[in-house]
Amino acid sequence: MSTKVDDPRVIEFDVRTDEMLINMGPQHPSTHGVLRLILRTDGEIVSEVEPHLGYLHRCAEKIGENLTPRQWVPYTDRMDYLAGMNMNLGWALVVEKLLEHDLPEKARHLRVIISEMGRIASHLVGMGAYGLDLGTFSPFLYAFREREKILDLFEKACGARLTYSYLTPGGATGDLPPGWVDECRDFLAQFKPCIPEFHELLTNNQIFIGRTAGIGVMSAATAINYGCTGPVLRGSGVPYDLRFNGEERYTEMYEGYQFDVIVQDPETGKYPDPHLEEFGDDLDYPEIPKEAILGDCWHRFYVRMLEVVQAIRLVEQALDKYESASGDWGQPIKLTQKLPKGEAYLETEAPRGQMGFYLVSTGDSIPWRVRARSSCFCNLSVTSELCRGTLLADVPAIVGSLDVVMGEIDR
Amino acid sequence: MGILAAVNRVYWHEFFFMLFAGISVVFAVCVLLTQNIVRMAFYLVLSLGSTAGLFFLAGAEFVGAMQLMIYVGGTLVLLIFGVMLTAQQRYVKMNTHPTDWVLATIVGGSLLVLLIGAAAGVDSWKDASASKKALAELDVDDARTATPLGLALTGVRVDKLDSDDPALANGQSGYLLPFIIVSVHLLVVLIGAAYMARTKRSATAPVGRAERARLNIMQMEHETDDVVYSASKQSSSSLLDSDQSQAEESTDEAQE
Amino acid sequence: MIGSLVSTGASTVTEFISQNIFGLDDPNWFMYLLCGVIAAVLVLHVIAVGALFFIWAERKIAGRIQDRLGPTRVGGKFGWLQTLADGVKLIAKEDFIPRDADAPLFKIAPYIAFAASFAAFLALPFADGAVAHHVNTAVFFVLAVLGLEVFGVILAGYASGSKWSLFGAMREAAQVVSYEVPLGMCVVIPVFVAGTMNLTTIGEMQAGWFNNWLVFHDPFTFIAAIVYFTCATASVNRAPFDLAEAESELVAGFHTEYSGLRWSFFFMAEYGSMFLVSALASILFFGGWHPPIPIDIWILEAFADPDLVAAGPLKDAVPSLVTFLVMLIGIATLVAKSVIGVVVMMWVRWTFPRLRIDQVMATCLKYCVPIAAVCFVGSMTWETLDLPSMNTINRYEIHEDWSEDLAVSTVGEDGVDPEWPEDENDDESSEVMDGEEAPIEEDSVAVQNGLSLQEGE
Amino acid sequence: MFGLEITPVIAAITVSHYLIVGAILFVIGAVCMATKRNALGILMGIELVLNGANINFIAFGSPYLRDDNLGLDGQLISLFVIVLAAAEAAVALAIALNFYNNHNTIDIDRADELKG
Repeated sequence: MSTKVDDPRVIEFDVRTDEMLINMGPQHPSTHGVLRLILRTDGEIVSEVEPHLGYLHRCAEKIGENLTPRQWVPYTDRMDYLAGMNMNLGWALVVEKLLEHDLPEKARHLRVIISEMGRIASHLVGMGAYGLDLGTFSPFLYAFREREKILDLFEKACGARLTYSYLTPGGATGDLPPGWVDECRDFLAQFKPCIPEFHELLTNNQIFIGRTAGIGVMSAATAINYGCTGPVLRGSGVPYDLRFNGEERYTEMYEGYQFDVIVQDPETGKYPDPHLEEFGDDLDYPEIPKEAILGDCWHRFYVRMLEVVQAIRLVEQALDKYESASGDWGQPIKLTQKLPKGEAYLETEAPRGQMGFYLVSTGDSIPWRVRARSSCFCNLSVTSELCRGTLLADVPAIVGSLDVVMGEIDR
Repeated sequence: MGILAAVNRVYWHEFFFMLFAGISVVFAVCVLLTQNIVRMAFYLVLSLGSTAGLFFLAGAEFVGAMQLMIYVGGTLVLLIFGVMLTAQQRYVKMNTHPTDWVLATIVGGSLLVLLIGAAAGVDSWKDASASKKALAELDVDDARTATPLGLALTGVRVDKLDSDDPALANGQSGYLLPFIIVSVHLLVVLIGAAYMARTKRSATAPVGRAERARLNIMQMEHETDDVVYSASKQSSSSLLDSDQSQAEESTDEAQE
Repeated sequence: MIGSLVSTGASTVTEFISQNIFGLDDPNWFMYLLCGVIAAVLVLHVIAVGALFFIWAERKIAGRIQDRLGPTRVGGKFGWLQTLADGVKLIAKEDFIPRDADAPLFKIAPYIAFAASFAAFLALPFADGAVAHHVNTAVFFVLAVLGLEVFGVILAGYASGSKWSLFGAMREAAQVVSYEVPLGMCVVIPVFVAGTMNLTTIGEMQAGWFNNWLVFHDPFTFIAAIVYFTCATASVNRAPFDLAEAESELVAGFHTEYSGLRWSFFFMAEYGSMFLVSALASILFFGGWHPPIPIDIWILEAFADPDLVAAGPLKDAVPSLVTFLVMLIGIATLVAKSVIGVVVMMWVRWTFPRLRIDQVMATCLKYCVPIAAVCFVGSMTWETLDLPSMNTINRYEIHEDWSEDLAVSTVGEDGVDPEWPEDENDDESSEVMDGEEAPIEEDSVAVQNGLSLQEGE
Repeated sequence: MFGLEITPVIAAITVSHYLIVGAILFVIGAVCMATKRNALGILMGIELVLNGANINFIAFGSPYLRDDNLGLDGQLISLFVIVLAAAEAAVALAIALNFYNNHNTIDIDRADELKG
């Protein structure tokens, strides 16, 4: 009769208790949309987590096989709806790759500005919502206050606040309006002092550290095995950023830019020094707490925070380059542009990781096959591995630190 | 003003006595009759709570508050245990055999008759004049017993200072020794209870834990039809270092 | 008997009403009933109106902390009536019971929580004489009754028939049972410094300048006050200890399945308890109903009849109207102090993330309990050794105007009371502590000491 | 005319009244112990029995009911009873938990392993 539980992560209790199956979601406050997690718990301890997907499936890829590439741009907006600009960019680049279409210089810098601003906006949501997952409400609103300002800028550029369809194959739908660059500089100037506030409220907060440090530790091997990308991968100490490591067609967009991949240096145990002179000395960055282990929730969060700083750096450089660049913003391709026969695949570094689009054409103006490879899908798959043996309260902390967007997972 | 003057304030005592006694007895009967543990514990709380009311009524304020805090608070733990031990099969019922009921009622009834006879049998206990006199000489100070109680527990009986008995008048004959004995007793009992509540930390649980888990899961699967679990999907081979450290940490937490 | 049960605090009012309005010398049962009802209604309003105010304040404070306005429309510029509008909405809401619920317990649970919170106000003095029921062991009573609030939560969690609710209830049970230990220890510290469990007496002791507050008695009481506030926050289930209703994990914890009026009862209970523990903190540590600057004493002195001052306590030497005025000042002060405590709790809630259950337990068992124990021993040593204190508690001033008999004095412990020589007192107390027989030759002292203690307590 | 001439509906409360309440609680507790098969139910019966006894001590010690009362002794003994009841409950709950761990039930009729 006696049995032995082999997995040492499943804890034997002194007091015998019964296990419970609990549905977390799809209508749950902290599952970031319509994610459904089935938890097998023993009291407060979670022994197994199984994510269930598909509540937001909209057949986006299938629709893409019935529309021309330009027509499908709005559907990419609705994938990672928190970073629509970056989704647009990924699709635009892959279509351009198939068409072998090259952009003018100015359009390249415009894309850097827009996509990095999109990264800031997306990380702000990730950061604020993570606070919400841990039970503090205020950082969420601070983050959204700043995000709203970015959305205002986007609205001025393209007229939309959520589903932009701004970056299209061939360039952008229009140039930045006059005065936009200065407004953007003003925004960055007032946004920079906000970053230490976020650090004080969250990163440095002792309760926050207690809730995140050492929780959901993912080794580099696990991260690679599960195909995690983006801040989740870099939080585990793997120096992989498609803006450096990606295809040339993508990395050439960042040619001439100075920025760092945010990853912990395995020797010094430090992150790239964010004390840059252009930020002044008033930025007070937190030390890595003693409790934190590389690859835990705290590191994933911190990587996002530092990436915001790098994105600001990039935007500032891009604004200068944009002003002095030659050429125009790039004309969008025709709505019914014939695609050459063949296939193309390109990955870009979206805020949540590697966003790849795959396009097969039979020579028609409508693609024969469209496929999106989303980062969150792989990032989420690691949940059940990370959550095993944690406490119930750690599940939102871990899922939140993966920063998933269901629109991108289900497509 | 006749009516107002007529109903003397003394009758409040009767009123509240009947109220508290009634609640106490009625809910005690409910404890007896119900089969649901959680409801039983809840009724017990009400019964004990109104008994605390009786204590207040009899002038034992400190004991009444103590009753609320320890007895009723202790029942809280009972309640939790009730929930915990019955959570797997809710509203668990363990019916008593009718013979037991009959037997218990007969014995209990006889005991009740005997006790009530004894309680009502002594004249001096039924002497209403004494209580009326005591109430008439009502002094709020009489209820202020917390300090004398505390001093009695440390060995000094301040309430016996004006006693006729010279041995008592010294303020001796407190309850220091019983107090210490009870304290040590409590300590021993708590350690013992904590020790006993621990089973041997074993991977060989007597009644297969995994079997029970499997049964539970099958039942759950039936409830949530799209949940598919294989109960024996545990792979220890793919463990990574970090996960082990996490498991150790969780073990520490569990031990806390 | 009435005295100890119905409403002693109101008994002076009772006598006042029956003598002046109905012309009766001896108040009859109707008067007591009337005054009992008045007291009950007043206390009920502290909770109900208090909850109205605090919910509004919470929104406003949360709004300001989060860089937004909070309610602005209902009831004018500041949204004063937002809570009332919410109340109307809640009453109009459908009040459903889940199929799996244990219906009777589900229905009664919110009222249990509310009743516990309400009953604890029974023994809470708002000022000298302004207390619904004068319980001699008020501190103990308040803690005991407040501890019963958890019953409502556990029953709600169990009876809802929802796993999330059950989780919330179990967390609440574990948390409250654990935090009662350090909370009780912290409460005992001012109790033995003051030498009484009577909240009115403890409050009256701290009259005068703010250095008389027990929080400044010695360093240990100061720490104990902080630990008390932490544990009180935890025991009333407020963030960062609000695990029972952790919305990011447990949906809404124990009240997941509740709606409408029943749901709002939980909230009234929560805000009532918040106010209660804050008021208890003010009385035990922060001077109770005495303002930091002794305005109340100055008023009393200004109106005091010089002939009567020497005879007894100051309050007997002034016209009753002035006493009443001072009482009102006291009530306002206590309410203000309690509101400050509640606002601090709100501030904390909107600033910090929530702790995890094991961290909550660790905070209690690893930090709060040892610190409270050290404070307990340290403060006791301080008191026993009679080390210097910022407090200049003049225990002669203590009296309670609810009972004429007690107007004389309350006797202090070791050497604080100047009436007796210090050495005698120390001898006596040390012998009591050692558990040895009191020497017969000091019998008279023992008698005096004992009787006085019994009298004044 | 409506005054004191009316015979009071309720006689003045005496020690006997308290004793009767105590007796009823005691008997209910005893019957509860006898009839419940649930270990926690039996524990609740014990609590009721102890409570019934406590009422007696309090009644005899009450200054409101008798002139020659027990005084503080009654209250002190009931304090000890309460404390010991808490201790007893702790041990009994530990036993119940242990029992549940071994038998997966709290039905005490299953505790028949010593039967020959």
